[in-house]
Amino acid sequence: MPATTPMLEVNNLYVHYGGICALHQVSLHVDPSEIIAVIGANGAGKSTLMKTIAAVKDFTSGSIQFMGMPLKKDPYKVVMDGITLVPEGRRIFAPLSVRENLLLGAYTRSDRQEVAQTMEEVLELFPRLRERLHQRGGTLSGGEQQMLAVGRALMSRPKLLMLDEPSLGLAPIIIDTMFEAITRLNQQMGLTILLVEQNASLALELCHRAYVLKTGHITMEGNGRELLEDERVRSSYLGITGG
Amino acid sequence: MSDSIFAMKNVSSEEISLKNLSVQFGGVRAVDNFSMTLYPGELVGLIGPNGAGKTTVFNLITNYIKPTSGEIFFMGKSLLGKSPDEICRMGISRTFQNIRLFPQMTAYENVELGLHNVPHYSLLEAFVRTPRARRAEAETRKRALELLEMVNLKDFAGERASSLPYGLQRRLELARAMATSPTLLLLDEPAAGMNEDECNELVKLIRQIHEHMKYTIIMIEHHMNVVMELCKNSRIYVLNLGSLLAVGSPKEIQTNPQVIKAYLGERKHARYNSNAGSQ
Amino acid sequence: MRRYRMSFYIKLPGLVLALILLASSLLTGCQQEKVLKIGYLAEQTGVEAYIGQATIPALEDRIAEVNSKGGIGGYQLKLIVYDTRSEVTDAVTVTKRMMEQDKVVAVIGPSWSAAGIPIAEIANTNKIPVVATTASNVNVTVNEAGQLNPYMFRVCFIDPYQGYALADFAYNKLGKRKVAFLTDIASPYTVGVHKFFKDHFVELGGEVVAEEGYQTGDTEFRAQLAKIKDSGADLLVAAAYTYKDAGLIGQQMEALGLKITVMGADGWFVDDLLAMAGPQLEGAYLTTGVSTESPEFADFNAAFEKKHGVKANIYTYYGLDALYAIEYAIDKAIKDTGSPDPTAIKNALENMKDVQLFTSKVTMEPDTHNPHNKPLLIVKITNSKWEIQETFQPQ
Amino acid sequence: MDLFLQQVVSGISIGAIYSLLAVGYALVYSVYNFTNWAFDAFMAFGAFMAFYAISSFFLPFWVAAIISILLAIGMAVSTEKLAYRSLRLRKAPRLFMMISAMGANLAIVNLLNLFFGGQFRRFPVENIGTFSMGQVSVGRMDVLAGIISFGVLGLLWVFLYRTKPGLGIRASSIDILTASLMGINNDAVAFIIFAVTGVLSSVAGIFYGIKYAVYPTMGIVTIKAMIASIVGGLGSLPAAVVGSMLLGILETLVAGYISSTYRDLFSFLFLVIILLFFPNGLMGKSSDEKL
Amino acid sequence: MGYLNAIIILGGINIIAALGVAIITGYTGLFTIGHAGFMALGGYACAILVTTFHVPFAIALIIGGLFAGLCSFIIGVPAFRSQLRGDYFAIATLGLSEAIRLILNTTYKVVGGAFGFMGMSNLTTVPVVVIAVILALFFAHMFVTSQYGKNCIAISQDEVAAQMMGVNLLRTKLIALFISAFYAGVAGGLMGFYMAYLSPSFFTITRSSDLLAAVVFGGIQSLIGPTITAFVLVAVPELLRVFSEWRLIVYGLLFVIIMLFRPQGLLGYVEMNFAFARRWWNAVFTPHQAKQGTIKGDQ
Repeated sequence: MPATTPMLEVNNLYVHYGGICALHQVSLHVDPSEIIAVIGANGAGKSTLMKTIAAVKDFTSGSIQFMGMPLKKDPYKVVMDGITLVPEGRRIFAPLSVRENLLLGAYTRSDRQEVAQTMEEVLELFPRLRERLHQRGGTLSGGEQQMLAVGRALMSRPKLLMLDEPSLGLAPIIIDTMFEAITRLNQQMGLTILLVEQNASLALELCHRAYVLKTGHITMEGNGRELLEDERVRSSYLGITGG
Repeated sequence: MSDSIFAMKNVSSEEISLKNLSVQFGGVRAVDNFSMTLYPGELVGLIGPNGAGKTTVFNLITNYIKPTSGEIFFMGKSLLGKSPDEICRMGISRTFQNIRLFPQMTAYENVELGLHNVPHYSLLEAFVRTPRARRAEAETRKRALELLEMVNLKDFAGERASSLPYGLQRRLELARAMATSPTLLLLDEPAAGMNEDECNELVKLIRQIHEHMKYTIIMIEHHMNVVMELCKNSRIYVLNLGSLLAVGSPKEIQTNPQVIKAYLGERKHARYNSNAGSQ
Repeated sequence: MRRYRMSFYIKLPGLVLALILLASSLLTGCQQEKVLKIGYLAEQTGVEAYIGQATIPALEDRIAEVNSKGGIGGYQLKLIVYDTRSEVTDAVTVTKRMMEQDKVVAVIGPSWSAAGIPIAEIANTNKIPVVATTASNVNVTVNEAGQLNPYMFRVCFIDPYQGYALADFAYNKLGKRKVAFLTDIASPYTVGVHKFFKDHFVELGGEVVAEEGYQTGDTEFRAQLAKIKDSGADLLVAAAYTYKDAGLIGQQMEALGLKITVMGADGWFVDDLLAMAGPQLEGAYLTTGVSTESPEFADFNAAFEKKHGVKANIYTYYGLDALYAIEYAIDKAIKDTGSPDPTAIKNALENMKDVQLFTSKVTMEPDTHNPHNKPLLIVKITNSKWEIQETFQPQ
Repeated sequence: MDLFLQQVVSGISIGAIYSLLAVGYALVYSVYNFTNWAFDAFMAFGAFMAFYAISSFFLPFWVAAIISILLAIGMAVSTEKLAYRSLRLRKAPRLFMMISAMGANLAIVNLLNLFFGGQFRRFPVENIGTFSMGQVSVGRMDVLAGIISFGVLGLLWVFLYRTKPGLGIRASSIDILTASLMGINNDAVAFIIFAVTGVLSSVAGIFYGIKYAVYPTMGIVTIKAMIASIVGGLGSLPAAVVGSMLLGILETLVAGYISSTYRDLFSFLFLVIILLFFPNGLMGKSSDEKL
Repeated sequence: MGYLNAIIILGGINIIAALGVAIITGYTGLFTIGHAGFMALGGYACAILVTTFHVPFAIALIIGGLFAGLCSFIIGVPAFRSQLRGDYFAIATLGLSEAIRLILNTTYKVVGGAFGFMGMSNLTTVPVVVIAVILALFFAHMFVTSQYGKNCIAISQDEVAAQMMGVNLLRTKLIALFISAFYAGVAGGLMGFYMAYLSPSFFTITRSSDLLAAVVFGGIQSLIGPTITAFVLVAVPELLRVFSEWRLIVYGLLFVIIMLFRPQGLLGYVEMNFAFARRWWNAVFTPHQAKQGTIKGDQ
């Protein structure tokens, strides 16, 4: 997928927690309308990468450019610019209703009518949420919560949607629906998606390109299909050994 | 069910048995009618997709949460109503999915804590450090260093736990769990976040301590090669949405159609027999 | 702005150093010739801050006046003021500081008995006289065992007088028979007035129908007042230490529709009380050793308020009384012995006879160190003013 | 019965003021997880500002109240900026913020003492008297204070539950990190929360001043509100109101029927007993950790 | 130099009480704003023993401390059983402390009620306090480095993990609270015999929160830090007297400034055995260990 300027460009990123280096010279780029996956084991720094791009976590050195501009320092400004993160573990607001959760997603937008329209679109995408619109978020099942989290992120009309472990804790059938929805968003609406997944095979199948993150370093990158066939990836992330 | 494995054991000598355990959180059955029996010296795996209730089973055994119904027997004694620390002192020790070391204590102190969860001298002796107290402390120190050595952490004894690299923290947690001199060890994703080499090393380490210390071990793990390797002579329990889906030897599990469907993934078969998400 | 950015680690030692230098310059300030220091234990902060704030300017004015006339016996006076935060521990520490560091020859204060008791001990150890202003508990000058604290004096009367006089007045003059108490249980002063009132009132034949309590700092008395209303009392004794309590009691009585006579003691006697709850306390009685309404103080009051923007209250007067007494004693000591030695000052204080102080003539009782037969005024609040009803001369 | 009713009425009128303060504690606690010990200084500050607007500038009560509220907002917000903000950004433990708040409190109260003096002052509003219901007499000012207190709390409720910034604050109180991922500006939330704190403390201060008196240490009463918010359950606004009313009524009933001398003893006993049976307060969320 | 003595004595008393708070708050992680109550208990018990029963001062101090320690179980047992934590525990200790003060205020027999306890002599002298502080520091050091103390630290770092590692939470916390109250009680006894007078008004919430402040300033999990700050907090208001009326304002602002610039306290996590010096030495002169994580105040 040829693109003129990347939508998101990360260069030589270093991130530290206290004295520990969590991301080490990470460089990656995301072009418009791509689905990019970052795969890696637990603790490899995937979530840190997401948080850094969402400006929740500061980086030590390197640069992040979004639409050709340096990334803003405050999370809310980043959201306004069009990057929205669906955090790991969904983190919906359990005591608030589904509707309130969705409205929070549109916090940065002021036009009520447009917001209402987006909500309609989101409810179209996830009809289950419409049934539960006035229920408390905490009473939803895991899959519904994940739908809510994605729906909530879509409410901000993001240019770049980031998903942190969308398959976490979900039954396989729900994961399928989830990933189908993600694909649909990309194909029908041209939404750019950056996705972090531990379930490597799933992610690799879905994405256009992928990066492999290993203890804070990017060790491989390439086309999703290629990586799926790669022996090293297969052995360390897919658990498929020769024997 | 693989009857052959059960048939080898005498029922009366069971180490721990969970009987029809259920627990509910706000209407959701996190664990549903789960039963499991282990005999001394066994090493079994507990796998299942995230949210399947694996850690909840550990929490039930250590009575961090109380079951809605069902019973747990450890060496013939019921564990219900006992506090987590009593249960630990009875001989059940665990590690945690999200490492829970004492961050500001050194590696050595972390291990030491497990050794003196009940101090070895009286409070009065603590204030004046009688020779007996000093001897007890020296003994503890020796044991702690031995344990650190066993997990290859002796060189890091004086480092703050929080400043250790991730992999070493996992091993430190293992050493700390061993320090309470358990007979049953509950390992919650010991290989989480480790790369292949580290995993291999861990497999070696776990096998070594299992053989050497004669622990009974229940292990939750997502790294299939770790589980399959360590449990190759015993069995694996598969949990899904709180209830037992299957139990059997690694081979049986890998080929069990139900397991493949729920956990390893159905669509593209073989490709999905991996870690379907973690944490 | 740039200096502000200076690293904290540079600033902190600098600040500490400056503090130490400043402090040590104070600490080492050795006694200069021909200057006599007099200490004052002031409540500048805390709940009782109004006491110190109205007293310090008066003392300073007076000392300036004395100095401008050439001082006493060739000595200039200097006032050393330390804040006690209205806390006993602070009062004790600063008393030591005055006596041992600043080498004062006498100390004015404290105003409350809880501080007076430990301070008496310090005065005895250092052999420096202390003239308490309004610490009216018996044990301030005479300890529990009945022994005199040789270096502790006071210029106010003691609690038993007030309780006794009030009870006498209530029973005999007002014809009250059923009394209710509302007492600050954490204040020895109000507890003392309560006790002595009760003893004498019962002795006379009166009846106690309610004894309610509260704690220093409380502001809500309605529950207690409602109970008192229910008890059928015809008199309420509320000897509040801080006038705030009295004002609030007055306001809340009105809110509850409780209309019985209220009696208080000299803790009430601050003009701000009238501003706070004048109409509500209309007709209330209280005792005081001195009244700001007395015509002889009118000029002083007006001048004081004009100059300092603060109204003089009785604590001002008592503070001045103590200062006058000390001035007299210094003068006497110099005349008698040739030097303003603290022990000589103490002896002079002990033998005071009919000495004109700021408010009245005082004779000190050598065996109790209390002013002898200090008259006690019974004041009625009339039209939001203090109106002296009668003068009570204890026998 | 009349005595009982009288006590309950007094209890409610005290509870109303506790409620304002307790809600202030709860609001800060729910988002920042620390007890704002500087609250009593804000309260005294608000009362003093209104007092001086009336007595020195002869402004009408309502104007003075609004000025006081605005100044208290300024005070609360600048305290947040100076004393808490950098700690907050550093994610310092709440104990540190508590101590910082204690320091700010000490400084502000003593500034008031320095500038305005330690006298107790009657709040310069006309006494509008009492009315009687049967044998029970009720202060009109108390009723007014109660109405306005609950009016303010009602407005706060509308703000929190019916407006977008309110929704943002509720989201922040649940999960401040995720809230920022929704595009909620944490600094703006802090501004609003402390501004609301300023409003609550100022209103409470004015009514407390009217009901009792104005003086620098008047904020001592906030300890009762703190207890009320803890009894109710930290961080929950309705719980703070329930705890306050409960404490207010209980206090007067204990003073009226058991012993006025031991009133506080019973209040504290009640507090301890509640906590033993409800370790997270009556309506607090349990803080069970996930392993 | 009696005034300096006064500061040394009051500072020393404050140190002993602050060490008590350090054990429960700094090492075990339980906030308390009620230690003034334990000081009162110890102080009155000691005073009664000496004046009425003519018990030697040193022994009376210890018995007073033990009495305060035993009384701490009144709040400790129920509170720890129901797992009170954080502000909830703090407010419960405040409740106990205020209750103690109220009872003392209204009990006129024996303790003198609001009039205070009189008839004591001045037995707390500089040598007594210095010896007491040295002993207190020594025993506190012995305790926190003992297996009991380490269990306390573990609880403060991760209560759940400590319990799962077999530490009996109730027992360990009670021991810490007992020792902590013992220290406060001894401090109370010294205070009474310094003032030669005891009054319930000595033991207000201000005193409790000053002690907590000393521990937080001094640093969590440190004995030497609170020792220094406890002394400084007595001395600073005295030094600040040059500011006269501005004194408490400056004092309050200092709180804020210290928290902003050194939020981990002066010597947070610095142990008395000067392991920190060794670690620093290692960090500087042994290259492979130089990658130390920075100490964070957060836990």
